[in-house]
Amino acid sequence: MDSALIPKGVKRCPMWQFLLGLGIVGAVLAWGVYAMLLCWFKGLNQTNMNDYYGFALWIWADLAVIALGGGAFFSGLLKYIIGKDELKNIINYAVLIGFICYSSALLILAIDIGQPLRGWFIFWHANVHSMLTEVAFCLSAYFAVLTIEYIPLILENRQLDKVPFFHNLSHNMHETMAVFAATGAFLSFFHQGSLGGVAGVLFGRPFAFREGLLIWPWTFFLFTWSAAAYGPSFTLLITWITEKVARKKLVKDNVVELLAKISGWMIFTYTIAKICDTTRWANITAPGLGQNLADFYTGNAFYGYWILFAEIILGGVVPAIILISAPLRKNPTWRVTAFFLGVMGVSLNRWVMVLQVMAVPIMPFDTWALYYPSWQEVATTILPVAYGIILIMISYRYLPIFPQEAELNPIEEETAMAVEAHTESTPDLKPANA
Amino acid sequence: MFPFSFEWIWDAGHIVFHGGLWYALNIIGIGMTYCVIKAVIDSAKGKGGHGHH
Amino acid sequence: MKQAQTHGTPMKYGMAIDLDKCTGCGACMVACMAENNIPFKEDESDKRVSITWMRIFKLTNGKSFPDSDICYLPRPCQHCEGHEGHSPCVSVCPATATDYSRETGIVSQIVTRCFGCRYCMGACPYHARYFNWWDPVWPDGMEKYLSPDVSPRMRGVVEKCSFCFHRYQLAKNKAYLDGERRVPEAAYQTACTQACPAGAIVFGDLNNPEHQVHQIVKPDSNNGNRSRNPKAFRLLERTGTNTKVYYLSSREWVRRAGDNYLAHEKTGQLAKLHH
Amino acid sequence: MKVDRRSFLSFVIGGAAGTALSPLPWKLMDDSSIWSQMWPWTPVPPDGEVVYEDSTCTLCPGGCGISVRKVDSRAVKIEGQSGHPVNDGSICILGLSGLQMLYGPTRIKSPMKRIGERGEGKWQKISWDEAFAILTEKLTDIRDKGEAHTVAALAGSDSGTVPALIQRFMAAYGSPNFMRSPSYRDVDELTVKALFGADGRTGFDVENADYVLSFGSGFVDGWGSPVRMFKAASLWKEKDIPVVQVEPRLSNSAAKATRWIPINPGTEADLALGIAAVMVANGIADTGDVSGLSGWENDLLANYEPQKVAQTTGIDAAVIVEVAKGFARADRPLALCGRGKAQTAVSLRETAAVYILNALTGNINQEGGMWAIPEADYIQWPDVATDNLASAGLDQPRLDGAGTGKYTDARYLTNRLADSVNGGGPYPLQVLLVAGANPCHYLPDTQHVKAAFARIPFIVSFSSFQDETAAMADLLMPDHVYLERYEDVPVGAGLVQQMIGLSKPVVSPQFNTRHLGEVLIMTAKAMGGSIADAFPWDDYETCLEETLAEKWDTLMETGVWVRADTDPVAGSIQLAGLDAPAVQAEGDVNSFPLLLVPYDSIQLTSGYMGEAPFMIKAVSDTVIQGTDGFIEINPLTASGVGLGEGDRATLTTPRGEALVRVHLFEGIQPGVLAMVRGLGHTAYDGYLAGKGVNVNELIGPVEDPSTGFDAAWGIRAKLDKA
Amino acid sequence: MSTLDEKAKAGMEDHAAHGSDAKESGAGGFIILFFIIGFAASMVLGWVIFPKLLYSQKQQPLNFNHALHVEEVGEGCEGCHYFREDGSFSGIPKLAQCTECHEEPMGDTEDEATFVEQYVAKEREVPWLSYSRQPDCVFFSHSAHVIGAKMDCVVCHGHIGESEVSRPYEYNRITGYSRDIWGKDIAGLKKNSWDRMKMDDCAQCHKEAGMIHTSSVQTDRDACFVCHK
Repeated sequence: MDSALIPKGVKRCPMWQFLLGLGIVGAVLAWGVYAMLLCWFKGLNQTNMNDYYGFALWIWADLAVIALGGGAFFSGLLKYIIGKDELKNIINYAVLIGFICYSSALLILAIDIGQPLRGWFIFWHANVHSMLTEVAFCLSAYFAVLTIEYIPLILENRQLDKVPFFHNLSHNMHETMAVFAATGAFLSFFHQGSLGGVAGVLFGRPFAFREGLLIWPWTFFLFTWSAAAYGPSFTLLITWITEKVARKKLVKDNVVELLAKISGWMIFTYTIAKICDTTRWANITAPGLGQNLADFYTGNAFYGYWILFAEIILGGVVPAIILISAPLRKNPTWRVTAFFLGVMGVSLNRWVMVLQVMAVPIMPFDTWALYYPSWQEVATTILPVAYGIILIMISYRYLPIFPQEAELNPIEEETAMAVEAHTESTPDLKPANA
Repeated sequence: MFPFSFEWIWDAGHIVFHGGLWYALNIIGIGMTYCVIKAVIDSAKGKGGHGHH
Repeated sequence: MKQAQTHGTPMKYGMAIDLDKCTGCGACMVACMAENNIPFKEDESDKRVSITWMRIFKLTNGKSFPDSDICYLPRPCQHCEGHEGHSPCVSVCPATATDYSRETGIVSQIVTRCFGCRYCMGACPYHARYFNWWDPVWPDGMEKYLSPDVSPRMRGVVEKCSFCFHRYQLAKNKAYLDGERRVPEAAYQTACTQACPAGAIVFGDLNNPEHQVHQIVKPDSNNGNRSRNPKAFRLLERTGTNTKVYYLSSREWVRRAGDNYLAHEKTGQLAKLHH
Repeated sequence: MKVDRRSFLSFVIGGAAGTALSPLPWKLMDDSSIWSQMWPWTPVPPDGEVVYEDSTCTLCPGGCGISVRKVDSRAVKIEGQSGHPVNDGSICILGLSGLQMLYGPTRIKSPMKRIGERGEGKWQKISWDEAFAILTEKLTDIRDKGEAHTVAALAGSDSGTVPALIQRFMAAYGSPNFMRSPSYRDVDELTVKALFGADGRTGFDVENADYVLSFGSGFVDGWGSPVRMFKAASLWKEKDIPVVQVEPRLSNSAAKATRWIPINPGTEADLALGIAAVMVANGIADTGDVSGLSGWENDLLANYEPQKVAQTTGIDAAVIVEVAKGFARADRPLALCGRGKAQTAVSLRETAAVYILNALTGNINQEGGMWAIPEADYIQWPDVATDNLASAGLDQPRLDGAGTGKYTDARYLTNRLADSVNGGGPYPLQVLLVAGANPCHYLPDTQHVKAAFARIPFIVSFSSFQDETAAMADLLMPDHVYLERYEDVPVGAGLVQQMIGLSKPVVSPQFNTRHLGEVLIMTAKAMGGSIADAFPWDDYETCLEETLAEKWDTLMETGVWVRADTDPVAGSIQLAGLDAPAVQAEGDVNSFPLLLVPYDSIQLTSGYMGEAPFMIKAVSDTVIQGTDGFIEINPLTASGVGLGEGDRATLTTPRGEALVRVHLFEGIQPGVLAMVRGLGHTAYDGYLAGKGVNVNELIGPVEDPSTGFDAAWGIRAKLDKA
Repeated sequence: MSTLDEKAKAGMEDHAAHGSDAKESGAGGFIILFFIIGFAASMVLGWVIFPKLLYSQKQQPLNFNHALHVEEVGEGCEGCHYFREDGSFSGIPKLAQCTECHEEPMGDTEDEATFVEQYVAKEREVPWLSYSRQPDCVFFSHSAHVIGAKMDCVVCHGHIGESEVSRPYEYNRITGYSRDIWGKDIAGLKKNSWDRMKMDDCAQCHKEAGMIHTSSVQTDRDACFVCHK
């Protein structure tokens, strides 16, 4: 019934299957929305946050999705600025994933603040000394860029494309995309960094505080670097998952391997930087403030040295090595393992930079503060995931996300004919809302 | 955010920060306007549609 | 640094709290609650969601019976000056809802500007900032005692000790009427200072040699405002928060509990301040 | 068709453009944020003219001067009255919370009579006239039957005009059964009589002492006049005065002392006598003011030589000698008696021992020493002309047996009220009037007390609050709270001078309540005859003004009347009470290996007043969490029972059992458990009710055979993992 | 599929496309028209109807003649609006103050009669509606402005002293503010210093007053804790 909207030359699951999938994920979405409304109308007492945990699961989720969404700006940078043209075969998906990540981040922020109606104060009454201000501005601006990058994709829907205006618009946007991509890279550099700065500037908290360059603590650069490094890994991981779900190959191996390789080298360099940073912090910064590692990793039920190991070794060194070495990289299992470890590593890093920062006691007579999220927090954090899946399902079904899909999965004559016939039998076509 | 808002000071911080910001916003804005207007003109010229470029 | 020239040297309000005298009775906490319209819930035993601008911490020397010793430490907002007024919280607030006054040295919090991102709470190592997780609700009839000098806070914003700034404002009114330029020492005292039955809290202008607090603390402006009084210390001095609340104790273990030290470091020793 | 769609689109676009260029979205955005800044459900306190009104706080016996800040007619803050002889501008946590009691929802808002089962909390609002009718009818019936003596009255104190009016009413009515809440005052008065041979109370010149030896007195935990003591403690710090605190637990007072000497609970008297012995033995005692020493000296030296005392008290002999010498050699040494807040009596043996210790320094009635002074007796009313019914009633023995038999010296034995009602008394109790007291919460073995109250046919409560005792009443005739009424406040509380404060109405009565004095006068008049004649005053205010006579103007002006040059009741003491036996803790060691001792906290009233929400908020989370109450226990003892910080445990004593949580505290002697007094309320509202455990339910009265007072200092207990 | 089919299809579709193009040119005019209609409609809604909906009116409990009182009482505004001993400002007089003169009706206006009967006699405070009440978070010191800076009442309150009748009190339905705070002009433009009393208006005046108002580290203006509580 919606075959008219489905891109030419590709096959999609029957409508009922599609709707069923939507329904299931939609239910989860509804649950999240319910929790969100609770937080808005009853206030943040719905969460398990407290005065020691001003930042918790939500801020972690924000930092994490934005780091993972980094794939968009980085592959954009590679394709449009550096000129790695093969990436055109995956850039669409990178953009879509980025779009989902960033819209999710903004939504979570809107739930996280105590006075959503005053949220715009962060722009209007901006305090330029605050890392959060920089985050808010660059985040919103970059989201605009992502939207711009996503629009032509939508316009390429078979029916929309028939409208001359839309066709031309998307055409022109493609032409000027390099400019947008560049701006996006510029913005991303800053808001990814500022997110790192958020923790790094807390000079009252030896666990988070870092020295740095001018006004920017080292975490600023580490965050940007890690987003660029792990973002692509996440794009590729999602691509892999999508391929498994769609039960067909969507992107050619050479493209995947290229991006994987780049990601690998980025992770490698980042991990080295991270190790230097940690070493300096552990031996100079923290001791200078009268604290040593043991103060941060012992004396509580959860945070131990394991977290350092898991983040830096498992989530840094290991995936780096796998992705750098050609034989391992070319082996799908190893590759995906690397992606997975990488995603785990960067998420763990963000967790540490938010939640462990809050947990560590600072005044000698203060105590460790451990926290677990309330179901409302969990639900509102899963909400964007559900929303993302839905957006991917729709986009994948109706938009030519994967340029190589048709070529990689040629469909037999009769089905193709059937589709054709069907199309022609409906002369007056409604847009995508059909 | 704007020079006329209460918090604004004409100091390096504000000029650099908001300078960069407005620079980016302008590129985005002008870029989009260009695309839209050009699209309108092209459409008027009867260009486009059905994939013949 | 620019400042209120026509007013002469700026003021720098601060406190000296004598922990030898403090008995941990809690009068300062309640005086603060009563003065500042601080809300309360049926269960306030979870101190991590309990708004107490002034909070008393109980310190122990870690020794076992009968050598054990305890000391109480009242903790208002420390009104950090940081570096030229960039205290941990002021510099991070994205909406300029919290500010540092060069004229009084007081860190302000404007709840109607705050939109509840809670970054400042993360930045404050003293946990002196509190979030209104709930709407404030007073049991039937009790709203009658609310003071008009302090605006009750709404749900979803951060609040903290203001050094009873409204009392300064009121004293200033009087000063104008009396044609005085400055507020006299006695005319502006915080509620906790006034209430403390042990007289452990001394409040005043750290810049004014005539004020008692200055005479007790003897701040050394060439040395990051550290006190010249050997009994005095500040909380987490090494982090460079540069607070304006000084504590006095004759007990070494108490002074050491005021900051983090590596095993070999002497109490009161400062490594170089970072940033 | 296509046209329509596109036109509509352009219409929408045009609309969007127009809207964006109109104030609508922007003003809405601004206004919605302003709305969030002044949500209608967030109160906005009305502004107005600010005035301060001085009065006297009666929430505890301390007698502090308060200065209440008012905005127009609302009281918004209570502060200390600067220049006041007791507290000079300072104030305690309880005084600060006064307004939460004045405006609190637990006030009894009008007279009420019980309609449900007792304690069920079903009440019916009634008019004052009806309330008076019920009361007078009841009292008249009983009296006419010649059973006037079966009516009893229990008041918080017996000094001041209001308690005097109650006593007078009882006298005129014909009942000997006036009682006051038990406190250290009981044993103090009795001991003063025994040692000095005259009526009076002790005073302690803490400001001028230069060596303080405190036998468990919580000088910063609410002992004496709390704010005065806080100030004194700071003064001691400033003057570097040695302060020795003898106590099994590192209380806040112990922490403020220059030296804390842990002692086996209940052996304070032995230490005092031990110190006395050392002083006598070393000839550093000043026996000038002490007569009768010679006859007793040998026993003293024999029974209380350091080694023996060290045995009983668990304090090193050397330490005992050291303290004794330090104490004796000081110029103005002072020994304090009365545990914690001194809300309960201690044994005569202990009191006498400590007072004698003071005497042996030759510092009696001297600067910095212990004084024995008479109460200010300004209430000079003509004696009550009793009619026959009254005289007959007054000839009856008291229900609690005070003043007769073994206990001739005791004036009140309120601790025995429950027993006598439960069958131990000479005759049944028919009516109990309760004013300014909450026996159903703070009398020991509270369950037993409640059972007794359940047996009393008719209970009238004059309480201003819905407390545990009011809950047991049949008739509620609520009194004003102190901020709404006039009242004279004679201050004892260890002051060395006679002092009277005056409470003035700071705000007009908030509810339909009546001044207790007023109620008594009107009831008396309603009952007519000799009772009415005993109350010649038109109203309470007249009564008060006449009674205070020349003091009235001073009081109206300064709010306080002080007589500095009070003559002591006597200059020297006659040794007595030392043969009195020690009071042991109830329960046997085998089944109850541990000792439970209650401790006092300044953050809890543990008296007639219930704690205000502010006070509960200030209480540490190692004392209450949610509704769980904590006991303090030494980590060693805890690990013995297999308990860790915060674990739940069952605490059992011979009197009862409670579920508690443990707080590990290095400041408490192994084998001893400490629980705070004042929690475990069953009445009041959710801000107080149900929080923690009422320690009085776990501890029973232990009678001091030489006085009859309850002198329990603890009870044997056992703790099991729950 | 075969190239032949391709061509055929393309041809057909081209045809269709041109057809639609033809229609388009005709529709162009309409499209512009509809755009204008939408634009105009929303402008009217935003500029004319919206303010009417946003603000509501209340009448003062009774008419007050400022001009007359200034004349009768003398001492200008201070005659009734004075400073208390603690330096606070009395604001709108309490009943007691009015009663000093109005024990008995003065003059025979209707309002006078109602005032004496309804309020003086019954000792009820008059529930005046304050045109210039700032929100609760604002601390405004009259003594700082009137005594300290010697400012004239008119600067903020306009010529209310010359009014002979009480104008209706307008307030914002959403915020509850008096309309005087934002000003009559929905665009928020002001001609006179008293047309608006938002934070920016205070700030503007403070800025003009120069160097002494630079105590804020964040803004180099007055610190928040000058006008806020």
